[in-house]
Amino acid sequence: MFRIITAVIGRDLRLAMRRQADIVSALFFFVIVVSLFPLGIGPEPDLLRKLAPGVLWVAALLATMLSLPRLFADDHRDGTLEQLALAPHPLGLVVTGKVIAHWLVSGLPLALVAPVLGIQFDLSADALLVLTGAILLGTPALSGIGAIGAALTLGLRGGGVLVSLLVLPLYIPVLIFGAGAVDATVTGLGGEGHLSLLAAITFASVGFAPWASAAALKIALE
Amino acid sequence: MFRIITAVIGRDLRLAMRRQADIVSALFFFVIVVSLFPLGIGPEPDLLRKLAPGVLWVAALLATMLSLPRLFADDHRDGTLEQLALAPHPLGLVVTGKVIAHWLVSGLPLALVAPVLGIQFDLSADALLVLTGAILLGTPALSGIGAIGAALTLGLRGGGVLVSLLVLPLYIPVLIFGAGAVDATVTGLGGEGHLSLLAAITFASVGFAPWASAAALKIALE
Amino acid sequence: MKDRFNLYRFASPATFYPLAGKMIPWFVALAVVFGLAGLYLGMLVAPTDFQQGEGYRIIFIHVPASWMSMFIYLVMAFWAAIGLAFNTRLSGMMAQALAPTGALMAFLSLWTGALWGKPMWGTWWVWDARLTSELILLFLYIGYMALTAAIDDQRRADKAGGLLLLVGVVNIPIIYFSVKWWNTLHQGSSVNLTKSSMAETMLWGMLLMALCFWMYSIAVALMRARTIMLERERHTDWAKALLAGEGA
Amino acid sequence: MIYWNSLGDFLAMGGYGHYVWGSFGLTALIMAIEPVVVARHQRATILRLKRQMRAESRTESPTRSPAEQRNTAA
Amino acid sequence: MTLEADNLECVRGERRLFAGLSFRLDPGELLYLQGRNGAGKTSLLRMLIGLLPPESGEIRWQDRSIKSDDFRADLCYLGHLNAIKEELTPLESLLAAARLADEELSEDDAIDALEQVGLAGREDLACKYLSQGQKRRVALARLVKERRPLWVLDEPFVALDVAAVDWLAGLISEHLQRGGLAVMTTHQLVDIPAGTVRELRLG
Amino acid sequence: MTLEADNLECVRGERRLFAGLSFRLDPGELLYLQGRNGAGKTSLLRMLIGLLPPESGEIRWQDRSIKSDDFRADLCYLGHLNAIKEELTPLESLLAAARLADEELSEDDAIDALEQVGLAGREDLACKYLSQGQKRRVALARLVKERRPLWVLDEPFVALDVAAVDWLAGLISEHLQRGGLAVMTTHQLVDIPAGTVRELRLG
Ligand code: HEM
Ligand SMILES: Nc1ncnc2c1ncn2[C@@H]1O[C@H](COP(=O)(O)OP(=O)(O)OP(=O)(O)O)[C@@H](O)[C@H]1O
Ligand SMILES: Nc1ncnc2c1ncn2[C@@H]1O[C@H](COP(=O)(O)OP(=O)(O)OP(=O)(O)O)[C@@H](O)[C@H]1O
Ligand SMILES: [Mg+2]
Ligand SMILES: [Mg+2]
Repeated sequence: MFRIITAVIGRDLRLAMRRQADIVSALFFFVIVVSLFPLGIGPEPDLLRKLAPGVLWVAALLATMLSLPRLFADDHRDGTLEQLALAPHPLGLVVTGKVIAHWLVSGLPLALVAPVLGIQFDLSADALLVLTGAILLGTPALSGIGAIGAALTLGLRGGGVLVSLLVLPLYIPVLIFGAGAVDATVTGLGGEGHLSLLAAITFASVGFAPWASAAALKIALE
Repeated sequence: MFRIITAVIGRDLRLAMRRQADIVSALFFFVIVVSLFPLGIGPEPDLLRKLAPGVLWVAALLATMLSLPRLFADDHRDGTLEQLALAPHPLGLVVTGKVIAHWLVSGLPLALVAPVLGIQFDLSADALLVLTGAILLGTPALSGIGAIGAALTLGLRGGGVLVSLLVLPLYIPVLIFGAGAVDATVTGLGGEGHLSLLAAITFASVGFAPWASAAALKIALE
Repeated sequence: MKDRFNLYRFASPATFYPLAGKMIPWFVALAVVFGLAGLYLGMLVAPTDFQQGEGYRIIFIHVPASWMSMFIYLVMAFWAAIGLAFNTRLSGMMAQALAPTGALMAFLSLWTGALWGKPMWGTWWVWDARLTSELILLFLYIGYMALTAAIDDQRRADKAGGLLLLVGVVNIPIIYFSVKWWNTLHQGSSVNLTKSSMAETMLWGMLLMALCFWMYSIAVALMRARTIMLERERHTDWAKALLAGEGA
Repeated sequence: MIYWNSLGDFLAMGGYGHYVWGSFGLTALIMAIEPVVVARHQRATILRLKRQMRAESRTESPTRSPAEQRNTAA
Repeated sequence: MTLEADNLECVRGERRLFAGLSFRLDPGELLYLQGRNGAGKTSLLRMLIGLLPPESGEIRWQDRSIKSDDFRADLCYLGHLNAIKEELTPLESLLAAARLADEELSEDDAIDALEQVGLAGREDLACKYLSQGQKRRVALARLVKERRPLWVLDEPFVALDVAAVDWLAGLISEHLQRGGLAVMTTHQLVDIPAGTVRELRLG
Repeated sequence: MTLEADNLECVRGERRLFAGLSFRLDPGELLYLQGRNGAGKTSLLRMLIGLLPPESGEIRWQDRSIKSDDFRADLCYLGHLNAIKEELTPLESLLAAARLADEELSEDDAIDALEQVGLAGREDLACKYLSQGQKRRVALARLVKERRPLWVLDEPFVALDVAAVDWLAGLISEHLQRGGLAVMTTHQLVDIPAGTVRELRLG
């Protein structure tokens, strides 16, 4: 069971390394989107400090989401997905591997640069810590839930945009608790409650999402 | 010359109608992203009113950008692009047609719903008018500049995210003047200056971008 | 056909490779000399600034790094134009060799600016027009590098990257004139050929440091260009002869 | 000529030491590391190319032969 | 080891492609599907491997329904698409495919297989640089060391040059002689020297 | 009307595929490119139509470089890919292709062409519902009314059933008899009854 999961993770990470662009781009998308807001809204530091958690989280949502269409699409287009579905182990395990690899490539780096971006918005050290923790805790859920959306829209032409339509509403709880944790820290209320809710969401969705995605993939392959 | 442009527009619009998802999704992405912010930031009306121009414009940028990867990708994958490049008229004209069609499908609808979303952010009637005008004026530039990015990243695996890396920095002037126009109206300074700059950018980029894109496409086809 | 052949030869890697090899030590030496002189003037001789105290001494790297970040981009765009117009192999290599150094310069400008901003403005970062456009410049560099890295066919990578450079070059005047067009926190241009508001030694220190950065950039870019050249031309006769000749 | 009275003064930079030396330090670091990285990359490239050249001359060189070798399936 | 199809019916879109189709395939036998373009050959193959549920009827492998994991452990399918990644080298593709299909394949075996399909010297070149036919060969290299009993091949000869077509025909007939089963479609006339060739004509 | 290639050299990646290749093709002649997988056939075709600049050498159409728009007005190219949209119906695909290529094609002519390729009754079904071979037929339907003098076809017979292969061979030979030129690759042995068939073997 673990052998197949690690085999999938290994392959996907190797592909990501080959493409390079993948890792770097999701990250830079995050950085650029976050930097766009002050441009549109204006430079007042007070205003920006209030915005920071929301903006960072929305950008994290979008960056994760943007890489979703390709989660299965490449494998689908070149026929690998068929082969995976025909392999003699449950497809859910394969998807678990792919979700983990997706998080390693697109979620983890976000958590690592988030503090730097937070500084641009003049956040305090405490808030930065909670922000990083929240993104670390929340992004696996984004990958998991996103996998369902990616699987459901697989092979549909409007895919890229359609997936956002399906997935973003499901991301809202993560957004609310994630941004809430930072907000609570900024206002001095303490973000632990939010963080533990976030952990619960992540736990549930990483466990459950791969199997839902596997079911969706089988339908897409008919 | 106009025959070929209209032929391209006709075909692309027909395809968009067939897929439906396309038009609806770009629009809904816009609506959802705009609606996410109050969730991430909290409901204070004063704060929201200050945010409105920036948030709406960033969302418009992202919605346009999201549909970019598919601007040429479908034609490339199924071989149509080769045929277009082999047709006995300049490729720049074909791209002009595609840019116009892209705007009709992804820019125009945004301008139409923007006032409704602006109301959610408690904008005044004046500001709503300027907002709609600015989006109407600015989005063709987004389509034009975006076409260059889409053409440059055509066929590259990291395409979808790479295009955002290339295009977003170039979108920034549009964002600044677009949001600036609304801001100036809200603060009572009058947005005409910003609007005319926006018109100039649009004019320049719609005239120039198709030819740069055509050059990039030829490179991609080698 | 004939004059094009000449141009081609002039810009041919086979002649350029050894030439670059000979030039690098000279540029390194110049960079060291200018650097030492600039540091001596700027750090040891120049008096304090009555407004900013000693903190102003960051200017001796901040300004050269900012200048170089813009200048390198212009040079890359120049090579790109040559490459697209005349289809020379060398131009793409030069552009690719310059990009990382340019990105580093943009990064240094941001870094030193941020370190300067904290004591002067009380914040690491403000969303001011010049600062923002410098950040965009960094993104443009990274975009260029990401694009050329994503395309495996070198000829295609050069052409596509060149096109991007030419499109992105509009940003340079925006950075340069941003202080004039928007009134911002960031300082306006104070180097002026006719009258200067700066102390003489300060000005000279800055100019010398700028020369140092310039020479340094040329040296590093040439080194990188040589590697790229060898890698790409490994199947040509000159590269083979060179690889066979050079001691292990 | 020299403006500073003592080394301590020089290092303190009138209270701005952190900022000034932070800037100069990172710049110096980058300018020291970048050439080293580039030079090492060049050495590695040359070694790799030499290895490749030897490997290619052992079999036939692919660019030289217009055809590909061993195309027919066994 | 038998593959049995019982009274299969296939409807795609609104068109009934075939109905009441039954056959039985025993070890050493090759089922050669024929039929015009659009007759439903690909659809039938996808039914046989369990990716497309039949409208009615049943497919059995060793007297059990093909929905079990056991069936998939006995199956090797090669479709229209090559299932290789453009970024990976042929060697990596082959090894990754084996690992994901839960098969043992040593690196030496993989290199050997690539040599057999005529890709010697290109083990380390990313697949995107290969020509149409070379890509197909990478996909076919999987078959060289494949010992699963049931092979399902959809137009395996497409894009191959004459030498490669001969080689593949030989490979299939070896598989049959080992007691394997194979189902195949192709529009090209290829002579496969095997024990029993059953022909099934659709449409 | 002649197509001349003069001392062409092709380098892909780092591999020199061919060099010093020259030929001349006159009206009524068919150039039949042969060669193993990966020999460079597709690359040569893409050079001939001007999409891939040759490393050295020159290609001329009617004694002028092929970079002019005139050349493209005389050219009809059919590649590996079908250049049809999955969402459009065969009829719409055909009409759109003609309009974009700046050709006149009436709806009746288009329907007629689709009938000839055996797609009668499917003019109004979206192409995504067609089988592999049927999609190829839609792409080939363009050739039926095509009167441009130079046809360049990359493996046109792939995925076609026997009847369709015969039909296409006939179509090409008609084109040649009208004084057209054609360049073609294929791995299948197809007999094309035409005036002059020149063979060119790569690699
Ligand atoms: C991250 C923050 C900063 C960035 C990105 C930045 C960027 C730049 C750029 C691009 C230039 C060169 C443009 C030109 O010469 O016209 C420049 C020059 C300069 N900067 Fe900054 N800067 C930053 C922060 C600061 C701070 C905090 C100060 C001082 C309070 C400062 C003072 C100067 C001065 C004095 C010049 C020279 C202007 C001249 O003489 O032309 N900068 N900066
Ligand atoms: N997803 C689908 N939805 C609706 N109809 C489909 C679908 N897929 C295929 N068809 C129809 O089913 C028929 C058979 O398709 P199939 O791909 O099985 O044919 P085939 O025998 O493999 O043909 P070919 O030799 O051209 O590959 C075709 O007429 C096609 O129009
Ligand atoms: N974009 C590319 N970059 C590098 N190498 C390439 C590229 N495209 C093709 N090649 C190489 O060029 C060679 C010729 O490819 P080409 O597609 O022309 O072959 P072909 O003769 O059409 O083969 P087939 O019969 O398999 O279609 C192949 O060996 C391939 O590895
Ligand atoms: Mg089929
Ligand atoms: Mg080919």
